[in-house]
Amino acid sequence: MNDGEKLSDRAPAIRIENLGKSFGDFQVLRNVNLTVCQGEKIVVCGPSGSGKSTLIRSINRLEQHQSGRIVVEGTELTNDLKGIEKIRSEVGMVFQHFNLFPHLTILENCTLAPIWVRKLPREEAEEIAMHFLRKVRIPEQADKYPGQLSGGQQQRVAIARALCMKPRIMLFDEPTSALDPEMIKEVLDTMIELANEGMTMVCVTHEMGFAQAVADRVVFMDGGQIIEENEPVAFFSSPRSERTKLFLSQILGH
Amino acid sequence: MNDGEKLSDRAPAIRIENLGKSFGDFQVLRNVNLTVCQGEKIVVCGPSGSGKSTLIRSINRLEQHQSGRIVVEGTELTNDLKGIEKIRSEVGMVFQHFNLFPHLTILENCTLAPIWVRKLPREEAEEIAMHFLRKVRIPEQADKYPGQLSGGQQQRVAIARALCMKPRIMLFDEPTSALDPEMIKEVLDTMIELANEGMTMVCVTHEMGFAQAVADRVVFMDGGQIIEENEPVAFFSSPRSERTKLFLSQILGH
Amino acid sequence: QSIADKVRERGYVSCGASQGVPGLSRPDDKGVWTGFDVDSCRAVAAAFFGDSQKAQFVPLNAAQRIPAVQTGEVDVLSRTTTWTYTRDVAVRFVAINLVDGDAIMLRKALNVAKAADLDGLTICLQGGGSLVENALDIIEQSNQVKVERVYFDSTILARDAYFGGRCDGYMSDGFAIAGQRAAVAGNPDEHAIFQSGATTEPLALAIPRGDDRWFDIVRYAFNAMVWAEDRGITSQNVDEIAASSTDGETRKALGVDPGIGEPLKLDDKWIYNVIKQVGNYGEVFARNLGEDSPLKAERRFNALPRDGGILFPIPFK
Amino acid sequence: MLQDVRFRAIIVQIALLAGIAALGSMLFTATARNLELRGIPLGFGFLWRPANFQIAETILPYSSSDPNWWAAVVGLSNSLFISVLVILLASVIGLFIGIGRLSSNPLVSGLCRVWVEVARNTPLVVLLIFNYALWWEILPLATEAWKLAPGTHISVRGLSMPALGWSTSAFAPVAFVGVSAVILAGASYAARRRQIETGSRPAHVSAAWLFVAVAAGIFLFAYRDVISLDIPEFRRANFAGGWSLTPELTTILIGLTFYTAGFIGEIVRGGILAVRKGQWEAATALGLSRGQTYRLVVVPLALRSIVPPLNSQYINVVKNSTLAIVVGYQDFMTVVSTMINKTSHAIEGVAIILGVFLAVNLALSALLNAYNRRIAIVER
Amino acid sequence: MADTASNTIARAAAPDARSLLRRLAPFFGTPLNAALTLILLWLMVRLGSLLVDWAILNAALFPAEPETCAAATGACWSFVIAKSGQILFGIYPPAERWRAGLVCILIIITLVASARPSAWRPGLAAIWVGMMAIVLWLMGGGFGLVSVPTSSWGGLPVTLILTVFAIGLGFPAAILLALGRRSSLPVVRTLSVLFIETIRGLPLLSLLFVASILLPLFLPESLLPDKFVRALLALTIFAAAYLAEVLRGGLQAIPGGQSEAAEALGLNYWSTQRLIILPQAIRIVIPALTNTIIVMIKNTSLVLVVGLFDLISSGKAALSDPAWPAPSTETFLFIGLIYFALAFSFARFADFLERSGAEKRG
Ligand SMILES: Nc1ncnc2c1ncn2[C@@H]1O[C@H](COP(=O)(O)OP(=O)(O)OP(=O)(O)O)[C@@H](O)[C@H]1O
Ligand SMILES: Nc1ncnc2c1ncn2[C@@H]1O[C@H](COP(=O)(O)OP(=O)(O)OP(=O)(O)O)[C@@H](O)[C@H]1O
Ligand SMILES: [Mg+2]
Ligand SMILES: [Mg+2]
Repeated sequence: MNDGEKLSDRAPAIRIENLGKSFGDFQVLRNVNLTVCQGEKIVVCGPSGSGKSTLIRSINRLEQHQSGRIVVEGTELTNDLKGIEKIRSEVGMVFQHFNLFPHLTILENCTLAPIWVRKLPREEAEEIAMHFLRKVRIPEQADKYPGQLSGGQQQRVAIARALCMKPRIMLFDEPTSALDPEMIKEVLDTMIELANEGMTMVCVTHEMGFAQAVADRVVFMDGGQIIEENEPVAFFSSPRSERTKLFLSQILGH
Repeated sequence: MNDGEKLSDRAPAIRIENLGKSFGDFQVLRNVNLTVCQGEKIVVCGPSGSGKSTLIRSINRLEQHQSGRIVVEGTELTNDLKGIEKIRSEVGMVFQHFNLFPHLTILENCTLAPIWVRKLPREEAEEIAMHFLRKVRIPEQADKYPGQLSGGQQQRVAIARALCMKPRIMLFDEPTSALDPEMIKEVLDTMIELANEGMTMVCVTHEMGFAQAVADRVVFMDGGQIIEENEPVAFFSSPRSERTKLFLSQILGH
Repeated sequence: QSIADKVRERGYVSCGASQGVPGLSRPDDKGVWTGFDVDSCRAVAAAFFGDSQKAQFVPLNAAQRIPAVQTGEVDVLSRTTTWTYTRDVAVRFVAINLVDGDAIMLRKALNVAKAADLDGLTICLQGGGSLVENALDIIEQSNQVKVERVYFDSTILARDAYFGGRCDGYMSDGFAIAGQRAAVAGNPDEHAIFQSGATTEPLALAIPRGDDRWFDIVRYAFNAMVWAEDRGITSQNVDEIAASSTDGETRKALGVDPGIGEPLKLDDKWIYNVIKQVGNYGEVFARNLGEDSPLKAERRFNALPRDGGILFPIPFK
Repeated sequence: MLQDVRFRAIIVQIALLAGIAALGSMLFTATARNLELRGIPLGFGFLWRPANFQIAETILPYSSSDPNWWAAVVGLSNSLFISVLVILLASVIGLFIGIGRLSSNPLVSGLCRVWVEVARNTPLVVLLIFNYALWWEILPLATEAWKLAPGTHISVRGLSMPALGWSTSAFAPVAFVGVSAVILAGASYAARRRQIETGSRPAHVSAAWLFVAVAAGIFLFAYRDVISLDIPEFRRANFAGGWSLTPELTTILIGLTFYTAGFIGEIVRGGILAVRKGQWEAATALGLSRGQTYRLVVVPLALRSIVPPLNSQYINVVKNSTLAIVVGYQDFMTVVSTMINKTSHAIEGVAIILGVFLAVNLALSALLNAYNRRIAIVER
Repeated sequence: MADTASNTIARAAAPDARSLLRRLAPFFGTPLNAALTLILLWLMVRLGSLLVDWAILNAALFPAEPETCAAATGACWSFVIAKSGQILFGIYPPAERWRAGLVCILIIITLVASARPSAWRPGLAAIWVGMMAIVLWLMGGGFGLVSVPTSSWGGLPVTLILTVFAIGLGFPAAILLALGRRSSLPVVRTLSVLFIETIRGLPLLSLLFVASILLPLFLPESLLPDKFVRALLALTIFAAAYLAEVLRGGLQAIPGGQSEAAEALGLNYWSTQRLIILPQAIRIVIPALTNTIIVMIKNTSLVLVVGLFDLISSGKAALSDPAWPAPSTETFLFIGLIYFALAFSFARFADFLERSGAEKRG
């Protein structure tokens, strides 16, 4: 994003401070600090098991953290139910395996949360849904069931479904890694479009092309810690730590 | 294979004449003719649904054909049980999804058929199995279960399992297409080694590198018919039919 | 093949019994079948094999009993089965071994003195077309009363339900009921027994149709017990009487003089065996239903004519 | 020839058919011979003769002078009545047990587990008899009945409560009650739809309720003479009049429901566990509450894997209802058995039992299979 | 000094309190949970105290005589104690009851011994066959033991023998039926479907009814099996139909590739089923198999219809003793507990099997 204004001047959308999280005895995240500004696009990468998924799942509290703080759009994540619901309706999430509801049509998938959570009238919800389905370029599939769509189409529905809640932040957890090569492009295109509209985005992905194209910052994690964060150009051209270099050589060399 | 002798002079290992096969109303193979000589390596390629799998599955009668003839090592495939059993024990097959037996150890997977079909004593069968497991370079995994192995290792076990029956012909149905990129190489290396030992092989694959390296002939199928067959160099450099050209541009361009 | 031959070959008499009715037929703690009906069948075994233990008992529910005789599953049905016309054309009734009426146990507080007092009460009883079920129908019809019924598949549960308070009355065979008041009721004084006299049902032994010899054997095995009571012969004194009797009929019947077994192709000692091993009718009754049992039932109809009953001994002449 | 696959297949099948036919004919001749030998007549004529036995508790009108076939129908209606009730109750309770088993509160999940284990591991007969005995272990005698509400008593004789009776001239109030019920049901259905459509629950439903209530009050007052409330009163030993629920029916309902709900609970739990974690997470991430997640996503999805095993459980309910007689509730099997005892037509009676159970169960299966097909997840 | 001591105590107590809190969290974490907990606790205490009063405090135990029960206000365990022999062994002759007891122990020991997966090899089947032969000999007599006809068998041994035999014979039949139902031969398939669906649609009670009343008519007298065998036959048929459906579920879950791979290796149909498909299918359906087997254990409670005294009908027979007050609640509680112990331990064992299988294969 090459807009003039400096990103760090904007209000932070997500502030993560000293985040710690463990499953039983196993510490998955330790002392993670990260601030994401409004409209910023962050790509998170790192080897398998490094805690990337856990980090972004903590942001809408699919995982509970044990120490540190997470503040999303000014609301801190605690056990307070109201707070969590508020944050969840402001944060959209797209999963690796789409997780569409197979018993509902595409349209129903998209209108479910607006109707039941936002209490929108059905008509209005459907209008919004069609708007976003057009945006991801599959309005004609609205009445089909997820099982009838290809993987790429399903992932685009998943994005549309998240967008229907009009979230201010979108989280993506390896959205393309379950897709065939031809379909990856469809989904990445949709994401790039979103990015260009100024949505705040945190994206776990190993699509380095995508990172170079849209990321404001790339965050590299290993062993539950953030090892390095930098602008994409600098990150790829002159990684600072050895670990990063090794990792980059593996995924780019492939 | 650059041995001096001309391949077509040898006795044919497989002779397919006017083969026709349909599932219900849907004709999958029509009028297919193919002769494979002893020690010849054939690569079959073509778009999805073109009948490649059906063709090689017909060779060891996993599918019954409706018209035409298939003669394998001098025995024609008919409804005669003895003939089928004879052929199956002379033709080894490796599947896309390995199809290892998950309830048996690697060693047991390999000794099962020699013990129960060839009636070998267990010790001898195990000796043979270890020999081929060494050949595919995983003798140390012999006592594990398939579920504990990586995909590439599983596929190599599948090859060893087929080899334990000392087949004279090996059939491969997209043996690498369910594998991660790193593992494809392991398996292709194993196959190339086999090829170099003079085994007769029919292989459905889209690994064009492999085709160029070991195939004596490449067969291109579409719509249940053989559209073109040629030596690899000629096949890739100057395909004759339009259909082939289109197909090659797709898979090579990717 | 006749039934008698079949039984001989098999080595024991197969008797149809109930699934557990106090005093009539039930396996006791020791796994031994006891009861009046059981002894009636043992008499057949004693007559036929000379060994009352050569009888095996098949527990049958109400619906199974007639088919079990028809199909030859059992050789003798001695399971409180009322002799009726419909049944008699399906199987073959041999002899009335017991005449029983229905009786209802009621809470004393209800003051039931006559059948009309039953109106509106709830009665627990065993269903499935049982004797007492018929009796209740008759009581209702002849007295213009309406009672509520709760049917069970066994008398035990019907009884428990009554004592639990579910019903005002528990209706059962007249014999069974007295003893249950004594032993099972928490407080026997609270309960009264009402005998409407609506029915006196002939309960009879039954066998499959089509074998006269077997018919005779069963009939006279039973008669032997009645006859013995009439002549004052008991299991205790039978040896003595056999040794000392000068009466021609008695001597022949007890096998002292030969010939009694010949018509039935049985041992000459067969009557002696019945009396010796099972006892005479009075003994059997007393042991299972009467004064020697917890039931303490009265003989009523089941006595010799000279005692006001209807048990006619057929002379072994 | 013998090695030919197709030839073999034909030979095997012919041999099998021949075997079955031989067995059948052997059975047939043996049966015919045995029937003849023992002089057992066959025929269904007895069905049209009076039954001559009573049935204590019936859904359909019945008297002992009705023909046997009607008695059988009445018995069947008794069986079906409890089967349907148990199926409905056990499904609902089973759903909650299945969900309760997964509760985070160890006490709740523990008790649900105890329920399941007791139901699964105890023979139904024992459960039923035990349940029945509980009536008099727990409840008071009729003379000391617990009063639950005016005119409503519970005791070892069961529950008795007032029933609404009316004379024929009271058609108007009955019609009124009927019409207002229809109106209210319609209004709340429309409201529900509207809530889905617009997101808000329209006020007019509450207004409708109020209106109907007030109108009903006025109506009742105006017609107070015509409507009579049949209040049970204690006569001699028991409550007479009104409407009552007997311990027998209640026991078989509770016992069979308890038993079946345990099994259904396990099926539901399995179905819920089979819903992939991703579905939960997706629903949660969209902001749906836990209740909404269950209602809108998890239960509908679980239903897909639940229906086939549920089918077997429903059939089991119908079959298990044959045990009702041990606690004094006369079912189809009991009635036909009594008929066999009365008429000695055992073969016909058993044939009727087998035929009717097969028909009922196959129909039930067909129904559920059709439903299963209807809700199947659409795939490519 | 005092300061240090109290500090240590405080420090020791703090984590304790916290872990206590953490342990209590599931019970009281949310308002709903707290409410549920309180309601359930209250119910448990109320019912529990009633139960304890009845079953323990006011109960009649020794001496096991009718008078003891008449005097007590609570449960009448004296009856159960006095009649336990009859309930457990039915009408088996008392002098020979040690044999019946031995049979129960033998069967249970063999069951437990075969529980470990390490015991599963072909020899095990031989052990079972041998064991069952001994069991039949012990129960039936002959060869030096007093002979006891099957009509006198009863109680727990009958339950165990019927279950083991019905499952043991029904299982192979079920395998054939399940394979038959998936066969490509239309006649085989149709017959299997007809058989399975018919049997599954019928109540066991009616099957037993047929076995007891109609079988003597259907069969020539010379072929008519005795009561015990008839019950066994009915139970076996029932078990076969149910197990076949369970197995079919497992067979369907095996990917087609498995049989193709086996065929491609040259294994014939039966070898493929035996070596490849069935071992996997059975493992998949262990939970469902458990359920079916538990149902079979419980089903034996219906065999009174054919004239066998199982636990329940022995209990009823005991209750018909006119000399005793008849405490049916206690009796059925006792019988229920025996069944529960059998079925519950079996279910736990199956859980263990399932878990151990899962661990081994990753
Ligand atoms: N529910 C859980 N219980 C226990 N450990 C868990 C759980 N979820 C994740 N972990 C562990 O936490 C670590 C980090 O997991 P996470 O999914 O965040 O990694 P990741 O960086 O997203 O890896 P990948 O690239 O494979 O998705 C892993 O070692 C994983 O095994
Ligand atoms: N059992 C079957 N029943 C009906 N149609 C079948 C069956 N097996 C294969 N087909 C159809 O036959 C055609 C050829 O199938 P085949 O598997 O041989 O194609 P293929 O060339 O191997 O394709 P792919 O590259 O996708 O593996 C396809 O259209 C397929 O849908
Ligand atoms: Mg991850
Ligand atoms: Mg293919």
